[in-house]
Amino acid sequence: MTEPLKPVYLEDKLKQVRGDGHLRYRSRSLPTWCPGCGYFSVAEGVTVALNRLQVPLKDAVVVSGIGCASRFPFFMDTYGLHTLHGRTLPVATGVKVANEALTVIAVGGDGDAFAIGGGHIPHAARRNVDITYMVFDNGVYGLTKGQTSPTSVYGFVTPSTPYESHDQPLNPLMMLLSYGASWVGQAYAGHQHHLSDMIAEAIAHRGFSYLHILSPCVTFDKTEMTYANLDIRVRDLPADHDPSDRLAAMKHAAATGHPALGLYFREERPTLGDGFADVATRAGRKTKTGAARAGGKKKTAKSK
Amino acid sequence: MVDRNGSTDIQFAIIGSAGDGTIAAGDILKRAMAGLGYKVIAFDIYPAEIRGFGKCISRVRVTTEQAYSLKRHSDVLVSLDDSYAIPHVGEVCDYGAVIYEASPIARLPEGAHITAHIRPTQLPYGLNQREISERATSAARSRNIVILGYLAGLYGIDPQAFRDVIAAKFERKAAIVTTSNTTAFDAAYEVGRTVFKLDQGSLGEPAPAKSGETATMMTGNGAIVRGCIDAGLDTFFGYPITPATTILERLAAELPRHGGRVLQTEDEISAISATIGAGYAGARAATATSGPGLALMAEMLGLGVMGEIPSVVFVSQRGGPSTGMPTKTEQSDLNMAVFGGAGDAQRIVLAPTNVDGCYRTAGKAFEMAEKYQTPVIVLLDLYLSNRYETVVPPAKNPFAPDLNKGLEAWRGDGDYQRYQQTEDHVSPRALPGEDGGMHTVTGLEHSELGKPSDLPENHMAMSAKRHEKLKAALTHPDFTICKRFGDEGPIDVGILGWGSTFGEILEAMFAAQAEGIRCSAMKVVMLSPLPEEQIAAFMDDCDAVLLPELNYEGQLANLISGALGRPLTRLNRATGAPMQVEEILAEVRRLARAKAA
Amino acid sequence: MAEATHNVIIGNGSAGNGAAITLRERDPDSRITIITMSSLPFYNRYDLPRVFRGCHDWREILVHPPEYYDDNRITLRRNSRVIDVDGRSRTITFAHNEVMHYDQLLVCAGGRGYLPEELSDYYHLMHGFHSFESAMITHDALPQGGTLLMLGGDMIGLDLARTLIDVGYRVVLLANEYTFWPHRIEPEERDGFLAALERMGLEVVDGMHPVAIEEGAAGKPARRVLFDDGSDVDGDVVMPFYGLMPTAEFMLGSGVDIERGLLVNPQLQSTDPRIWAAGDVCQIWSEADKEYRFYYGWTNVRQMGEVAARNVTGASEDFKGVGDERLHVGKDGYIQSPFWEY
Amino acid sequence: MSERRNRERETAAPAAAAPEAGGVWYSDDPRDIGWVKENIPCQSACPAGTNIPGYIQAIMEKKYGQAYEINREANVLPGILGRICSRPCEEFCRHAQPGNGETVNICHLKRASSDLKHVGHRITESLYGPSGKRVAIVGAGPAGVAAAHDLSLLGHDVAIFERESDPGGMLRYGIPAFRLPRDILQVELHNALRLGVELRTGIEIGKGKGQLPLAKLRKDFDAVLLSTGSMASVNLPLKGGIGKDDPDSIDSVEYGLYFLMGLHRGEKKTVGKRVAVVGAGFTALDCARVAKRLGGTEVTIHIRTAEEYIPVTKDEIFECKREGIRIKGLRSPSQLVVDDDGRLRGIEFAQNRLGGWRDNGRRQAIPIEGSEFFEPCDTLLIAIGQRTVNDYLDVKLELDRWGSVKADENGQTSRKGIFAAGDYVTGPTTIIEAIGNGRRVAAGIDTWLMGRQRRRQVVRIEPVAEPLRERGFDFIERQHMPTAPLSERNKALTNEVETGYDEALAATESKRCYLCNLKYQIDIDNCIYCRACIEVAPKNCIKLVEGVEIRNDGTYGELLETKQWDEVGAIWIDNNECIRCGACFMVCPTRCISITRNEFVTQDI
Repeated sequence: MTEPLKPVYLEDKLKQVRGDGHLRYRSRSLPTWCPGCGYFSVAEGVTVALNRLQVPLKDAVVVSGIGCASRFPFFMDTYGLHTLHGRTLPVATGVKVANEALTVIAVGGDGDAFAIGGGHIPHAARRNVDITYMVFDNGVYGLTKGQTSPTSVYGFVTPSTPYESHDQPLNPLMMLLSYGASWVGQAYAGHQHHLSDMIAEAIAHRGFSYLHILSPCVTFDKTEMTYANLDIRVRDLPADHDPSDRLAAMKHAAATGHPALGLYFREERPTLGDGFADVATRAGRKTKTGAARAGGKKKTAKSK
Repeated sequence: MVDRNGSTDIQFAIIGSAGDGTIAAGDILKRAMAGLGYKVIAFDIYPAEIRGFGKCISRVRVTTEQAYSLKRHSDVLVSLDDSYAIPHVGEVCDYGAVIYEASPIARLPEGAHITAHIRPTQLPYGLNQREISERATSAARSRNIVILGYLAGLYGIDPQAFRDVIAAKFERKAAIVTTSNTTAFDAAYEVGRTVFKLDQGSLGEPAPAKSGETATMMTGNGAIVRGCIDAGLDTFFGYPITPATTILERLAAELPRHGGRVLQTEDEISAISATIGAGYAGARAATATSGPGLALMAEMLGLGVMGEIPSVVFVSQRGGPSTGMPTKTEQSDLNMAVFGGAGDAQRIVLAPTNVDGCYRTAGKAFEMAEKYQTPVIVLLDLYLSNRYETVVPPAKNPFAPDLNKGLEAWRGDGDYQRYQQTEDHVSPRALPGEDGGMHTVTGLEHSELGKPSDLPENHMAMSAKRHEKLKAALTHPDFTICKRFGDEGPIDVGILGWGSTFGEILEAMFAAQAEGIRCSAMKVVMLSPLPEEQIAAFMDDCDAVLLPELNYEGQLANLISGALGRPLTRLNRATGAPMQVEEILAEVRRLARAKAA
Repeated sequence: MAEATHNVIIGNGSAGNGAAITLRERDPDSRITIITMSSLPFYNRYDLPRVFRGCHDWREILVHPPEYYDDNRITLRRNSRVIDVDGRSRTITFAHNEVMHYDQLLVCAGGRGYLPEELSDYYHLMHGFHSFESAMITHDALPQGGTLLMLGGDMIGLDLARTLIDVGYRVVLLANEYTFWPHRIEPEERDGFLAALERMGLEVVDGMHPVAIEEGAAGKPARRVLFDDGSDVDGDVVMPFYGLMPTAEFMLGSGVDIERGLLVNPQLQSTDPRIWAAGDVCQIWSEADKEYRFYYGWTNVRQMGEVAARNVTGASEDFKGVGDERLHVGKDGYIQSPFWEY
Repeated sequence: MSERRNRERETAAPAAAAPEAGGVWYSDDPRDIGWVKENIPCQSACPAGTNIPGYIQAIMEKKYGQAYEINREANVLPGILGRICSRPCEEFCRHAQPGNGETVNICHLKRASSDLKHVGHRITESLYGPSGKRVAIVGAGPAGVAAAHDLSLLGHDVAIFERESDPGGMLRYGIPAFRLPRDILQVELHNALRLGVELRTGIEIGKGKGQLPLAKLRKDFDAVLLSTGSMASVNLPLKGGIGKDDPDSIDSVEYGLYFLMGLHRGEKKTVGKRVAVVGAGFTALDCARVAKRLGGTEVTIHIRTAEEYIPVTKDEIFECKREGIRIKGLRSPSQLVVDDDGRLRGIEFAQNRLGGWRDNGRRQAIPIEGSEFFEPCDTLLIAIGQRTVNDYLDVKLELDRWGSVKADENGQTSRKGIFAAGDYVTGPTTIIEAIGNGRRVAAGIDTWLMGRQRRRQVVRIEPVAEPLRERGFDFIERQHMPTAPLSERNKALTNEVETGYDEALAATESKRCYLCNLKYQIDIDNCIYCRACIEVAPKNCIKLVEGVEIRNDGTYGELLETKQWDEVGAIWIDNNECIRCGACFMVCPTRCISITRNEFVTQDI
């Protein structure tokens, strides 16, 4: 590294880091991911984001499925729910339906999300349940030791595809954009600060927000989604990209060779919660539909 | 390490933190020893985390004659991480060796170094694992190879055997990996060779191989794969789940070479569905999973029973219920295997007791599935799936290639009846593509024609058909559905057992006999349908019957007492660890004393 | 409840074990730890010559069975080298990076063979006799009936020589001022003693000054010792016996006084009231001789361990050298040394 | 990404530091200065502050000339110090810490830089313009020469007045040629004085006739520096009426210092067969080794305390013993035993016991009543210490209670314009201390002459692209200095004992240096706390940190570690444990570990 490097002083840094209060979102116990895992970066991002939004610990719920990524709740000091393989979103939906006041964050890996759990995503998206879904995409199965995953590159050699995989990888961003997710973004574990910003935005968004996080697996992928690789490949979404333009977003999402980081798409529309509210009002008497709609647009109280 | 009769019986225990390469070291060790002609039985224990944290243990028992289980006491303990190894120092026998890192990096409080715990009766060997590795490779990563070199030097084991395995193991990695590891190995070998030996003993010679036989080493899962291939498996659908994953991986690598097809599906539901579909189309089809996966498959298995479609499901049990203990062993899916699913859905359930048995059972499972047109569940458990034994593959393929009672067996007049009632209750089965055999398979209760029918007498008859046809399996050719070992005639204590636990049961039986107790043991391989006559006969001979199994409820005990209504003593352990020979023996002694009194 | 006092003993020889068992008798509740660099339990160094009588299993020369330590609740730390002792914080640091606290410390680390610096370049060409390990290595290097070139001698070496001659080896003794160490002999006695040695079967070369050691030429014995006058002598193994010097380096940072050994008062207490010493490692102030002096031999050493232990546990007892330390020639015409009586 | 990272760096920039092209920074922040002091223990231990990692790296790169210059900058006489320095640096070498092996052979590498540099190597010194000031220096010993070098470099006209016929002081008249060959001495002194220093030998300062009074000197020059060392022996009062103050009153008893000075002035010296040396310093050892070479067969050094406590290097003691010299401890001579015709028969010693520690860090020894014993010997050499003499002074200067001239840290005495340096002020120390002190005083004189401080010390911080070492280097054994065979040594007093490193040895030894001036640092802004670095660290050098102790002087103390995730404010490299192997740098996924070279440089103000 030959760029000019001014002296950095530890106690200044410690003041900054320990001062801002994001450490309180961490669990006491150290994460058990492999040293070097990108998930550490996500963990850092989530704590920073929740802190920035001043979400009280008691009001945050992190829901996960099965897989390395799904160990995440154990490393947070918020409410956590570690469920079954692929069943993250239904459980998270239930939590949200039961208590609109909660900030619900669903997390999982690419296998949990797009293989066994793939069937649940479109429905969570079209209902626009007001939760944030983060997929830590490392393109490989970690917990079962390195088999191919739905986002693995074509021709990936793994113990379960010793003669190369012959399946095309999914394009999660395209899927979510077409599923009708109301907020779709992408970040990269190697860019810690940008990642934190995106997570904060995703959580703040009202509706189903989907954040796709490129996160290298240092143990089982030495060739494809490595830091070295992604550092070169990733780019920022062009400054002139209009996040309300779904087709433009899809165009960018299609260019997988150089994954673009940033906010792809955002729209404000009634959430599942609004729907319940609407049904409630319709079912009840003496209320005008119009009022209901207006009420529906009103932001449901979030204790943020 | 060299026991009374001069033959080798030495057990190594390598203990470290996940990421230390503990399991890999054990793997190289056992392969090298097997390569030298020793009999090996080995079992690894590892945590769910990939690396960084959690205890890993690799135990390798090396013997001249094949042993049936691991010993409680190890002769050599190697610590790659004292914090995990210290609780196991007591596991080392008198004058057994403890090998450890002599210069740890971090400052340790009193008692945190293993030397604080080594008993005066044990032999301490300090080794600069890290330094030797770093000297040889400029990195500490090869510590696990270093301890192997040291062991080879210390016990005078031919280093070439290790070098070969190391080379083979890292074949697919960059050449530098092999060379640097070999350098580390050789450096440590020299240290081990020249270190002052606290015990003069060395390993006894391995037993000479019988002519024409080449023993190889396999895990239970490895033997399943071999069995599948020899039985002509056509298609395999799987979804990764510990501890069954390696079946998928091995088949993915090997089956294509034998014309078969392997696909990793998006989940277990899809895996069993595809298996049933392929079975319907006439393929020998199988999937492999563990308890949670079997639970997901229950409904589709019901269709298999109802549609009388051959399929084989290998189930490697782990600690349950729910996600339970994915990396711990248990025998608690017996109920689900036998009863799981909607309705009266009997299917064949088999449980091999050792690695060699895994091979035979796998092959026979396809014969039975085909012959009796039913799903067959083969119950393994983590301990059997992952443990290594040296086995001698049969000279000629022992499995029948085709037992399908096909369309040609159709003698009736009129339309072809897929579910025709016959002598042996097995109907001629037409496969798609066969002229004149067109029919429909449905999950609805159906008539002999296969048309939906909920007439009372039909459901009764069809239920009878689906159960009765399976009885023939009890006499399936060239297959041991149960077997008695030990003393003949009247017995003080008889031990019933199933699955991996039977290894410990045998060792316990031998020990009991040595103590003068008239003891005999019976393994039950076919758990559904249950060989009731043989079990009853065995119990007749015994004054007391003990049934040790690795679950809390005593699932086989329930099955047997339910079927035979006879008293037996249960020994239920649900610890996640294999049964201890000593536990069984203690129970046998107790029963023997009780009888004497 | 308060922690039991932790008495730590560095050294697993006769001094250390004498101390340990005495401590156990006098203080049943204390924690006792013995630390040793060796990987073996306590064996009798005076039995080491037996290695040349075919005793090749260390279990045969153990003073106590290994269970002894458990039976007496003594923790034995083998393969454990102490690299530092801090008298202020009362902690011991091991080479393996562990830190141990002590309440009372007994240093019984003994001594190692001294090698004059002139010959230090040739260390790698000599064989040792300080431990079972080195005795075995020497044994393996010495062909049956082969020749041992013994530099100096000293009572340990001469004891070995007796055995070697007895079992048919040849011993050439290159005598010098260390030959009868640690006995202090008068110049006029010397020739008489050397004669006695010859009577015992040693070949004595006196007044020669070795300057170098070489590997023997091909076909010749493995070693050759050259003298300042240009002459030389061949042998299979060269062993230096120049007496002992204390093993005390690890105490340098401890703050206690050290000259060659740990300087202790007649109660065997060092200048740190919680650090005591016994055996070949300590130099004891002798009011009689008005000097700090060493006391050698099994009886002395064992005695020291016990005295130190008693004083650690409250007694205030002076150590007095035991027995007659004079060397003499017995009726058989052979040398008799109290150091050989154990 | 690197753009994003830069942005954060800007915000992290401290006020103290100032930029320069090429990414080099200069800082006078106490934390940076503290870091260098703490993390380069060898340099801090060197009284002259030699940039040791700097010159060793140069040797590693086979740039011997450069290594030599880096040395000269600090200690002026590398070729000499590379042989006879007391090496205070080596015991602080990080490589000597527990578990790290043996200390780097710093001194012998210094010698290598001098031995191996090209013949006709070009000396590089940035000269200051003439100041028009004139400085007189009294005494051409190490302190005087070092001061002369600096002052002439700073543009002043310097004249050295030396009593002896040749410059060098103790270097020439104290130290035997078998430790310091005279041709080397000549060249090194010449290099130091070549910048137009006027050397006037054979001139004694004093009030006596034929002597040059100090007052006059002060008049003729703008400043005078007294560096006449401690050239007199400490007397050994012995019982028995003999040699109360002058043991020379009987033959074969002499003070070691005068014995050596006489020898080096060219006088003929002889010793008997049995030589006793009393004393425990380098002089005592030199006396013994000379005696051995002059035909002494039984040479014994008698010391008051014990080997462990005497102020000479272990190597020196070892070489002594190899030459057959014995050292006997815990004894003080109480009287000479002389036969009737006045010939020395031997010495009576009293047995000592060790006393407490003296404030100079040395042990006390207390003779025990009635413990006297006799040791026969033919020659006795007494080298129990040296003292300064200032009876020659014709100018009134304040003295301290030891009778040495009082001087402040700049060497300023009670009389304006008269300065003092070296052993003359501090009492007998070591060559390297004298040089260090001489240079400090020279700076003081310059400030006084110019009316302001012209130079200051700052930390130069330079980015380094990648680790310069690999872990394998750490396992290289210490390369011992080859020595002449014992048989050769006694043949002539001038046969150098230590024969020096060849290129191969120097290369191997230089690799062992950890290069402690490299600072490995984690950029917390980009750290994701993944601990990949900790996993590969060969020592306990990377820590989960919740805080750091800050000392009163603003420097850092202990790191406060934690294993509690929600307390971990930073993952930080403890440079005191770090052995600069670079493993962490290679493995960091976000490449947030940086390496910088941090070293002291002097800047003009």
